[in-house]
Amino acid sequence: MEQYSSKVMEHFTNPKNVGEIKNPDGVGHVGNPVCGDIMELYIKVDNKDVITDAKFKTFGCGAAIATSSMVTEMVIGKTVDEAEKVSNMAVTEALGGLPKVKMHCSVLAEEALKKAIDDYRCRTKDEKDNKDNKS
Amino acid sequence: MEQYSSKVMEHFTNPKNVGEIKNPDGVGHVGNPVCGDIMELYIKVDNKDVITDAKFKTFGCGAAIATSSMVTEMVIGKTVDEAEKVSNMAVTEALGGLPKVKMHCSVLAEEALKKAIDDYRCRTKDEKDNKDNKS
Amino acid sequence: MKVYLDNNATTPVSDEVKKEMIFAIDIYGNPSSLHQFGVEARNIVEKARRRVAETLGCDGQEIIFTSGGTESDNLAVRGYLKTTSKKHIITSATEHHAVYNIFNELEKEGYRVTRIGVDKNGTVDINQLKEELTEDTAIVSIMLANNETGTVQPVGEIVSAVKSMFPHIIVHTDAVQALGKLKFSVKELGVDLLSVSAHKINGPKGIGALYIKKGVRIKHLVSGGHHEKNVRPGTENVAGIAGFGCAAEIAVSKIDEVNDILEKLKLKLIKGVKEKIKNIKINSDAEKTLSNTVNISFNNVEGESIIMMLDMDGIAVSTGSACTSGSLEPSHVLKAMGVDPVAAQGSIRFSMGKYTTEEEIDYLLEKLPPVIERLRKMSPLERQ
Amino acid sequence: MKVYLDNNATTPVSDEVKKEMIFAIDIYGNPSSLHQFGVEARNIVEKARRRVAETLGCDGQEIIFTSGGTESDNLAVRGYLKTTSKKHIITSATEHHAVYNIFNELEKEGYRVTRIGVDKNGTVDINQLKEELTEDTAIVSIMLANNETGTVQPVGEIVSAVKSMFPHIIVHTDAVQALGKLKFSVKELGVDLLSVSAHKINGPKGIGALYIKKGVRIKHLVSGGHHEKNVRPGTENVAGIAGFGCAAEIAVSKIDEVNDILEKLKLKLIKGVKEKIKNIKINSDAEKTLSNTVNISFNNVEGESIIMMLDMDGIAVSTGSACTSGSLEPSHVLKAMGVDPVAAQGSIRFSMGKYTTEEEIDYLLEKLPPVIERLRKMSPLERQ
Ligand SMILES: Cc1ncc(COP(=O)(O)O)c(C=O)c1O
Ligand SMILES: Cc1ncc(COP(=O)(O)O)c(C=O)c1O
Repeated sequence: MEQYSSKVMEHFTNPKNVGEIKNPDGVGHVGNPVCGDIMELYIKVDNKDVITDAKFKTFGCGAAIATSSMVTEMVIGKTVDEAEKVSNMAVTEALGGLPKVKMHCSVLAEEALKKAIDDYRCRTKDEKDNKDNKS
Repeated sequence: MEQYSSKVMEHFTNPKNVGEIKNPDGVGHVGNPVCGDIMELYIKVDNKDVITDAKFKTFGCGAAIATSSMVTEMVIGKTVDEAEKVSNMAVTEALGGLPKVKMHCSVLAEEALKKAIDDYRCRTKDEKDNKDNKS
Repeated sequence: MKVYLDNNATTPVSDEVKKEMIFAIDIYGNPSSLHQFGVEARNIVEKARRRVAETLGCDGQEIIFTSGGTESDNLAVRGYLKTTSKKHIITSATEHHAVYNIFNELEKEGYRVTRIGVDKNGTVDINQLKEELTEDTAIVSIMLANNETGTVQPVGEIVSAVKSMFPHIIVHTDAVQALGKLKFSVKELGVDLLSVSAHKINGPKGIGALYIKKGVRIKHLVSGGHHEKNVRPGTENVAGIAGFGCAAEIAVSKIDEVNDILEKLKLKLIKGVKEKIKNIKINSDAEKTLSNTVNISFNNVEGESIIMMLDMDGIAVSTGSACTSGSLEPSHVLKAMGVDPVAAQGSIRFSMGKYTTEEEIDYLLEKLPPVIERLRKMSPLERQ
Repeated sequence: MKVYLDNNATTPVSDEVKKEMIFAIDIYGNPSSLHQFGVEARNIVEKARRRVAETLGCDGQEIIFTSGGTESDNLAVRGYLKTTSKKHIITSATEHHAVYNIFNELEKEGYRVTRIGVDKNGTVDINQLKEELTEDTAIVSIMLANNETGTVQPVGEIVSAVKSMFPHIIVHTDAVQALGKLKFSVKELGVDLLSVSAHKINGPKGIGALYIKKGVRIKHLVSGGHHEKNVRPGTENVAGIAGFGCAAEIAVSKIDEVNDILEKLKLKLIKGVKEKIKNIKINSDAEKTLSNTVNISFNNVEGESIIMMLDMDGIAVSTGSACTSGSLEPSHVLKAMGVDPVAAQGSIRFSMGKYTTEEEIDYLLEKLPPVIERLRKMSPLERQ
């Protein structure tokens, strides 16, 4: 296998934003243990649609943990629309590259992010709908 | 290839009975250069049918030279009938064995000997016939 | 502190082996050459052949040197199949990737492949094996000791079963992990073909051997000169062969001594892990297991991340085989043993060697629990 | 005095190479392992890969390590043929036994084989080659320099001819004897596949490499793990690879210097033999010949007996290739060149190396004439 970059190692050794968010505004859950990777991504979004916090829990290899950590770092402070544009390639690039056999981890991270954002949108839509219904 | 025995090396380094016999009583000529071996065996036989001298000329590998040398040594002093019984196995044994790929050299030596003896018999028969005719 | 617990992947070259290799590097003739330089090199090769033969309990004439265990396995199975038109072949579900992939590819090439299952301890099912044997069965290839779990297969029994029913079926065993760890001789086992590799017994990498029982014919896979009885052409790796000869001799001479020590360390390791870490599963529980190998599943965490964290503490371990590193598939060995997929993902192989010390196991037992704890804290599976 | 003039069979390992090998023997991790021990070993392998690549003028990604020239040749030809259904293959009549026997066996396996002839100097007939190319031609394999005569083949020209007519035909060259003796780069030659071996350039035995041009696909011959891009499985011979990397770098860096010296020694050798021994034939007379190789027929005497007698004087030479020693067939190379059978039987290859000195050639020129004289006295052909 190709070597992990120093950036990957950094994020693996000291992953940022590990954990869960109580009462998150969006959650993305992807992967399954048979394939060897599970990621859970939590986001907290303020009323200006800005992601104020993101946390993850990951069962997976070094690359899975590093991409999880990186993606949470990258989206905090971004609006949901901006965050949605964060691609797996962007995450990979920010990590200084990934071994070919580990590229799927960055795909997983992107998917987790998308799912968390979808989840957030669903919830806000529901809320809106609820509000609309109420009004 | 297997190693040559020390006996083979001895006969290769100091071959006995190299050369030709002028006016031989029998000559055996076997082999051809395409196969890589040619042997010529000369014998001198006294009137009691005893081989008093044997000489050889050989174009060939170490084993070919050693078997030529050995076979001449083995037949000197023997009667023609005794010499005829010297087989390639006997020559090989006397040499302390030969590598498998070199066994054909001992066969060649046996053949050269047989041909020399045949030649001797032809010549004596001719002589006898000549005598018989004269008388 | 540096702690190497990956001796089933490869082992440190011992000083004695290194010395013989350095000596052999200077004997530079080509073993095929007629002159004295060639003779000197040939003598080194033949001496090593005798030493390896003695180690395996056979004649030097029955040993062919190869470039490693993988090549030996291929030469055995494919080399034998080239001499027969039979189309049924049998192996086990827990072979090393070399044999495993040979059979996968042979299946694609048109052979009927039977893979004998194993029980939860990894031991092959001899009864199933017996039922699968047919007139058309060419070869049975079942490893002597497993690289991931250390499970020792009853190869002697397998040979008896096979030969009593179909004397002409050829039996091959991959003994790469067994050599130097298990006492055996090819005569006792009764196998026709047996693979070994030097780098698993404190010898050099890139050199192996295949035992070919007298009378058993196999055909070369690679064409070339007349080296190694026409079965394996190419100028011989003289220094590697010299190192192998030396390593083989040492490995079996010290086998009881080393195994006694390893057995104690193994118990200590298992006991320590059980005491300090909960929610684990020992995967090397077979009645007969190599003394040096411990395979443990740490539930809810993934193996590679454990390896990487331990690596930062200077501890070298691995998941299954070194060859699977970088591959995505979970261990086919643990799967065949019925280990749950999540537990399989979190399995680590600790494989000790003759240089392993008690201090090293203490160090591991100190560093491992916080690693598992940390990773479990990150794991989404942990709270469920 | 010991005089080694059999450098085309194999060469002494240089001190620099030996030093790097000894260093690498201690870096014992498995290059496939994830942990730092593995990384260290992997770094050694990758450094060597870059050095070999630089030597050949290609990218490291295009280099696969093997167990030697023979395996490289097999992997190239058979590995490529596994990816195509084309059934026509072309080689020359003067290849080394590795390639020669691959084609002989492929012929038996059903391929149509064309063997391009050579002229009296051993140079292949490009015109014949062009005529034989067809849509169904899969691969052309023609060596860069001949091991018996040193004849250099116009491989660059051959590649141009082939590719201009049929761009998809793959061209392989066995450059085992050319490396370190001839300046070339794979880019200039334009070949798709190229074999080299470490032990011909003062490196260790049992390690080789295959250049596989980017985009050219070949399939592994041996099944196993994911090593060497899935093309060549088995734990890498790390020490051998390290030695090869070092040897390759040195070999090309000193190539002009060494060739200048060898060229002078070669002229001296030929001149000396011509002066002192009559009835000989120089078989390495091609316009382009390696500077280190002189092949001479001593009429009416047989080669093996010359080797043995010179050996007693401490001089190591050979007939054709080391692989033919112990075989009965006369050299197929000289035969293809039209050398008379008797002259072929009496041919000797003197192959010098970077350690060959003028004193050694003087010593040879002193010892050789009486040997030939003695053997001629024994020869029944001499008086005719
Ligand atoms: C059981 C088993 N068989 C075969 C092999 C392959 O041996 P090598 O790496 O020498 O090719 C190994 C080791 O990797 C092994 O553990
Ligand atoms: C031209 C040529 N090709 C291939 C080989 C085979 O190389 P190896 O001995 O490394 O297998 C040799 C040397 O023996 C050779 O001279």
